[in-house]
Amino acid sequence: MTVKSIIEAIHDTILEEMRRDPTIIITGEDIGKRGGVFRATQGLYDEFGPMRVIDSPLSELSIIGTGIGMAINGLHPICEIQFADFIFPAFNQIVNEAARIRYRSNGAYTCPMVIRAPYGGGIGGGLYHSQSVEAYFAHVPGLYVLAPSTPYDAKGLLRTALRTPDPVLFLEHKKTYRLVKGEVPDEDYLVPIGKANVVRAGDDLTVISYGLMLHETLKAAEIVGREGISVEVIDLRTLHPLDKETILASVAKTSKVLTVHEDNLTGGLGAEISAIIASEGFEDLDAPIRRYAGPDIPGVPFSPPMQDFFMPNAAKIANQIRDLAAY
Amino acid sequence: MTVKSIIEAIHDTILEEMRRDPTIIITGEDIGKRGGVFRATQGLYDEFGPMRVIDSPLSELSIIGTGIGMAINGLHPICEIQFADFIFPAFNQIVNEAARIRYRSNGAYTCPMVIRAPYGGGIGGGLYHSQSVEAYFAHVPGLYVLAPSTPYDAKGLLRTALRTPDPVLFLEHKKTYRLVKGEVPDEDYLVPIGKANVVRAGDDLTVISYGLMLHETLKAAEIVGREGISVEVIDLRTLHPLDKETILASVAKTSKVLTVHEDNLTGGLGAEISAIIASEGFEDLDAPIRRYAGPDIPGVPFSPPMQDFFMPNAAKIANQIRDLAAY
Amino acid sequence: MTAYQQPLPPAAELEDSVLLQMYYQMLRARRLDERMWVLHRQGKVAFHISGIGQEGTQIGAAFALRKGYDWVYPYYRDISLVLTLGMTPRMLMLGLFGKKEAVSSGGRQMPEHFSYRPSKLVTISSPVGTQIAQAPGTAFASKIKGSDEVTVVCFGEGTTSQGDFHEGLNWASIHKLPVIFLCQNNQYAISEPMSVEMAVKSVADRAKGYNMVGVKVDGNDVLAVYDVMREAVARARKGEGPTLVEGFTYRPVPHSSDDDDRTYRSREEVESWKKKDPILRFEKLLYERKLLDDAKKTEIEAGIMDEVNDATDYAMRAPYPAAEECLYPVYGPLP
Amino acid sequence: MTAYQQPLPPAAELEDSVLLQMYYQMLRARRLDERMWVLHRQGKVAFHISGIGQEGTQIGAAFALRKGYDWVYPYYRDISLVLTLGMTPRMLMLGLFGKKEAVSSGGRQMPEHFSYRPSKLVTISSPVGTQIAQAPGTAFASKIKGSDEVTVVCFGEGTTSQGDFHEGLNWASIHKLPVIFLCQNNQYAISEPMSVEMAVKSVADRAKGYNMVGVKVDGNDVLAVYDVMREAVARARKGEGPTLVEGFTYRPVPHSSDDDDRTYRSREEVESWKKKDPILRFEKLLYERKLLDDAKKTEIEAGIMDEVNDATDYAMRAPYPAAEECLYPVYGPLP
Ligand SMILES: Cc1ncc(C[n+]2csc(CCOP(=O)(O)OP(=O)(O)O)c2C)c(N)n1
Ligand SMILES: Cc1ncc(C[n+]2csc(CCOP(=O)(O)OP(=O)(O)O)c2C)c(N)n1
Ligand SMILES: [Mg+2]
Ligand SMILES: [Mg+2]
Repeated sequence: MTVKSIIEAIHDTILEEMRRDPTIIITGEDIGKRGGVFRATQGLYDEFGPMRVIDSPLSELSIIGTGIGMAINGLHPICEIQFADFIFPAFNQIVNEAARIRYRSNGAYTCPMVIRAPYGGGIGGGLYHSQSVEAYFAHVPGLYVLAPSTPYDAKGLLRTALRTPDPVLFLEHKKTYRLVKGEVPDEDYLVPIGKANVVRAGDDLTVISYGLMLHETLKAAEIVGREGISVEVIDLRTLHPLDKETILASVAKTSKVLTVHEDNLTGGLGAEISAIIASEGFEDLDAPIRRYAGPDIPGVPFSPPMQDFFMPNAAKIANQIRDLAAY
Repeated sequence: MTVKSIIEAIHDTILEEMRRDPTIIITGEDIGKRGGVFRATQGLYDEFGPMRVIDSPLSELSIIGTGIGMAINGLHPICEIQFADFIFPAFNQIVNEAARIRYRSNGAYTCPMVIRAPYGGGIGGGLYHSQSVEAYFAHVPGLYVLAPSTPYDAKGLLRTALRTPDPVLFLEHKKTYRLVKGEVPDEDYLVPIGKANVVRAGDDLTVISYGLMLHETLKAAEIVGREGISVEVIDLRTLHPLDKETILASVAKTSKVLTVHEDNLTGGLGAEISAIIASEGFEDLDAPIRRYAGPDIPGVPFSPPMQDFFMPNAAKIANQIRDLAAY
Repeated sequence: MTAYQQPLPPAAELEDSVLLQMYYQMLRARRLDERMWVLHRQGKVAFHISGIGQEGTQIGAAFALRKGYDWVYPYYRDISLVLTLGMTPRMLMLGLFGKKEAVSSGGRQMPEHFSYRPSKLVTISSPVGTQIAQAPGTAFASKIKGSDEVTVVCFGEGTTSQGDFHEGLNWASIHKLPVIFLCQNNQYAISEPMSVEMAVKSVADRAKGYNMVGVKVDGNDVLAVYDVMREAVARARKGEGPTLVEGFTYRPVPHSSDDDDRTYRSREEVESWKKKDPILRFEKLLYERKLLDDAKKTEIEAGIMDEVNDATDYAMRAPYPAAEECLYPVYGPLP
Repeated sequence: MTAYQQPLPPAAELEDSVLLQMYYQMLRARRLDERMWVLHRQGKVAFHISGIGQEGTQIGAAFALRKGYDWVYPYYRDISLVLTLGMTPRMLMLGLFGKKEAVSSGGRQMPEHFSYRPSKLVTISSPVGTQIAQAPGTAFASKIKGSDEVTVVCFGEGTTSQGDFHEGLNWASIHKLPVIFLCQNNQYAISEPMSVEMAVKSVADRAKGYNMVGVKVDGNDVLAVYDVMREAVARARKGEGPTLVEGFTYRPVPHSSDDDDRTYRSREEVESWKKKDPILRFEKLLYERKLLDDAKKTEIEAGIMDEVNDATDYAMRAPYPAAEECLYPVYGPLP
């Protein structure tokens, strides 16, 4: 066991997997000599050289396009999108292409690739360096969407992703990169895709979250715990497809649910979670399903007061919990 | 009053609005001499010439990009995307640009434009000429998403869209183009953005739908009506932002809800509708909220048996209604 | 027809048997394509998009490749290309009808959305141009693996307006990748003539923005295309980088079975180009060289019609996929 | 400084007062920019992205335009450009701090995301290149309105790899639109040198793929840029179509306050380019022409420092927006 930050866990996993599997290559902007703007690829260029650590031109469409072409020809590319906000030029290549290659060729071709994208706000990034993009992709059959919140899961999930024969969008909350540290086993282990994690057991209500918000939720659970409210907390980890079983089992136990995410409310992940519960866990419910999320505005603003207003945090989540518990 | 098909209503609205307002121009692929692959712009080139009816190069990104630049400089462009499936190359321009121009400039600039896109399946179009793309865009603050199901609404909504100072995605179900006919007033009228329509009153349960599926739902309501089940049917018309009041009022009345759409289930419009009801209409509910939708596969297949399997229809919706009514 | 071995010599040195194979491939694709139009007109199939008129470019290209060794991203008009590289008339007919046995997609995709792994024909979609950004990746992988495979990617001239075109050529030229961009310039993107698609007179001019070799060739002259492609392939195989090849040709039929081309071009224009048909032209050459005469031609035609009839009958009788098959395959096994 | 009237003559004929205005604009932008770096180092602001080194290109371009008449899509390095076209040091400082009064976005966007409607400076975003696909639309609208407005759009050389660049130049050239694509080639896209961004040696070469005029100019020579831009603007205004202008320059500072450029380039390289600084160079010329001496320079510097100090103080004291302001404006009034 070693204590690592999330960015260290990601860096080390890429390094180890590239050593293990010569078909893994990585491409993206500034990932070579610069080692990535978040240093996720530091030192890799020196070890693997420019044929496996490829500084791409400034063009996201073709970072993914090239990755698809490589996957077709036997490689397992990691495509880094410098900020998730810049993934949209590649939307067509991801949604119309990567996610459909297996299906449209009736299984003759596959598209194993991992798209890494730092996402999320709270870091003074304004409208275009703060976005949560998960909901757009959690609607795409054929694509996995992962969003770890701990170094342990970051490593275990990234490793699984790199052994999965289909495209995976791997979302890394950039505020957690250095903020969140935790124990990471030195030996090889996998965290399964499609399995949520009950990170805190409780009886009164369930809060479902992921990424940075998972940590704010845990703090909130701690706060209200002292007031006598027992909160169960689920870390989704895989955002697509969702782990219905874990969600529904928790609802069966607590009968009340709150979803928390940073992405704007309308059409966010909370919607799908609510819909699943309202359909398949309805009889277990004792209260309305509450969603707490970023407001429906076109991005996280830069100015500190507005950014703070946008971002959910422990205190605000605690209020939501109190409110729901009192229902 | 004149009886028109949906495509006629759209064609005539574009024509009349272009006559009324010289700032309206239209651009897209094959919209000039060819009059559009669905004939929505037939004759316009002859009347308005190549400065207002502009055959674009084969590049969706710049159809929208150019439209944005025109909107900045005082025009009100209509941008036609030949098939909604081909809108993704323009995703960045729509989501990161058009929808955010007002907000990011603190109101100094606006982006009035109408993006027209034929969508939907059931026409033998396979994976890439059948997509329902609404859910991707119904998550975007700053963008309106409309989806009329009748000639009356098509005309009234398109006219409203062309007088709205913000970007509007106008989705036209291509199977309804010639299939659905109806009365259209000859005089000027508007259908408001943001207002759903209760197209059939009922007491036992509410079905919420839009586009082609609205018509299948009405047929299903007719079928089960003969069996004594009284169905209220809501045509959303505006998919973003949703008309919560109309939805919640109907739930308060019937206590049971089914959402129906053709887009795949996970992360589709049914999720947001369910979430709103599960949160704000919970106490009115007597049954789980049911969603009926296309399966979670990467597109509508071409081969007739598979396409039929994919598409929801009146008979299948009727079964869903019976099931829910019996709850 | 007997198989030939790559690499083949320049056109001037090609053996008679190879020239006859070229002719056979062109004619077979044409007859199959014509039958598909007939089936559409008879209401037996819902849709067809045709390669008629572009056989010169496609066959010239196909014969410059190592079949089953080089990678090819075809586009929807590449009927003669994919037939030459290993797909069969049955496969294409099964696809036209959307039958279960169709190798490209088992009926999931529309007709002419080719995919055939044994021939390294890569699965394509309908949004035009996406393959142009992918092909350089496939070529890059060949380079990484140390293989001298070449990748060819096909598209129309209208498609060169897409961002994917720019980004793909940029990648390929930066890394000197073994990829050939084969533009089949049929002068129209549905209804739009070149003048509203681009400001250059020739697609090959676009290569200049990438410091790439760009060659325009008469696409209706199968041997000219063959020579140009042969050189491009040789260069790519030697690691000397990509080429943009423009086969200048014409589409004498409507864009697809849904199109009405009378709305945007004159019948005179179409007729004048029909006279430049690549098959007629090559036939003339073969007659001149005495490789072909009426008897021989009748024999070849008869053999081809047998194949076309067989494919049609086979595909019509073949079963549709079961409805529920549409649910798979979305994902492979997780680790 | 007194205002000048467009159109101005070629550089060789510019009045002394205009040359001095150019100098003042370059220096003022530089000093303001330097102050921003200081504020960042002092921990008073969270982020800065700089235009240092690119003043030659930007000021040369700005003086070729009709201020408040022509449209400009700036990019994040265009500090000297937007100051010349009408934004004030206070406006930029307010933006740096994210204060309520900041005209670009009222604190919604990151610093240097310029927007100022009175100067027809169009709101920009962070995803690079999007503006290149928009600018032709603005120029098209001018054409439709029958106005002789010109549109200028700025971007870096790395950004020319984006599909938006290709599609924007394609539109502009097809329709001969009055738009100038001004590439500020500072030789790096963050850490990536030109060699991994493109295979051409000069961005101006990319114009060839669009049958467009492409001109490379020494971006550190403000008068050379001015002349090239002046001609491009004149051509555009007369309806003779678009131009791609490449101002070849250097970024002597890190990409942004988040960057560490020592990881990807040598100090020697940076120092050698610092010697070619556009302000030093122009200063030398003004000294030679006796338009400037030490006393005059000290006076100008003093005036500028007053402006910079005023802007800093003003912005620091200015209030932040109220938290709830973040909720607006999402939509305008419905009809
Ligand atoms: C992204 C996208 N936009 C629009 C279409 C509709 N469409 C299909 S083919 C075509 C024209 C293609 O022209 P070209 O590239 O010249 O190829 P050709 O069909 O002439 O061989 C268009 C506009 C599409 N398939 N994909
Ligand atoms: C679409 C997109 N991808 C990535 C980035 C991150 N990024 C910001 S600036 C930059 C480099 C831009 O280089 P260039 O165009 O040469 O302009 P310069 O900064 O050198 O002036 C990158 C990669 C971005 N802003 N947008
Ligand atoms: Mg064409
Ligand atoms: Mg640069």
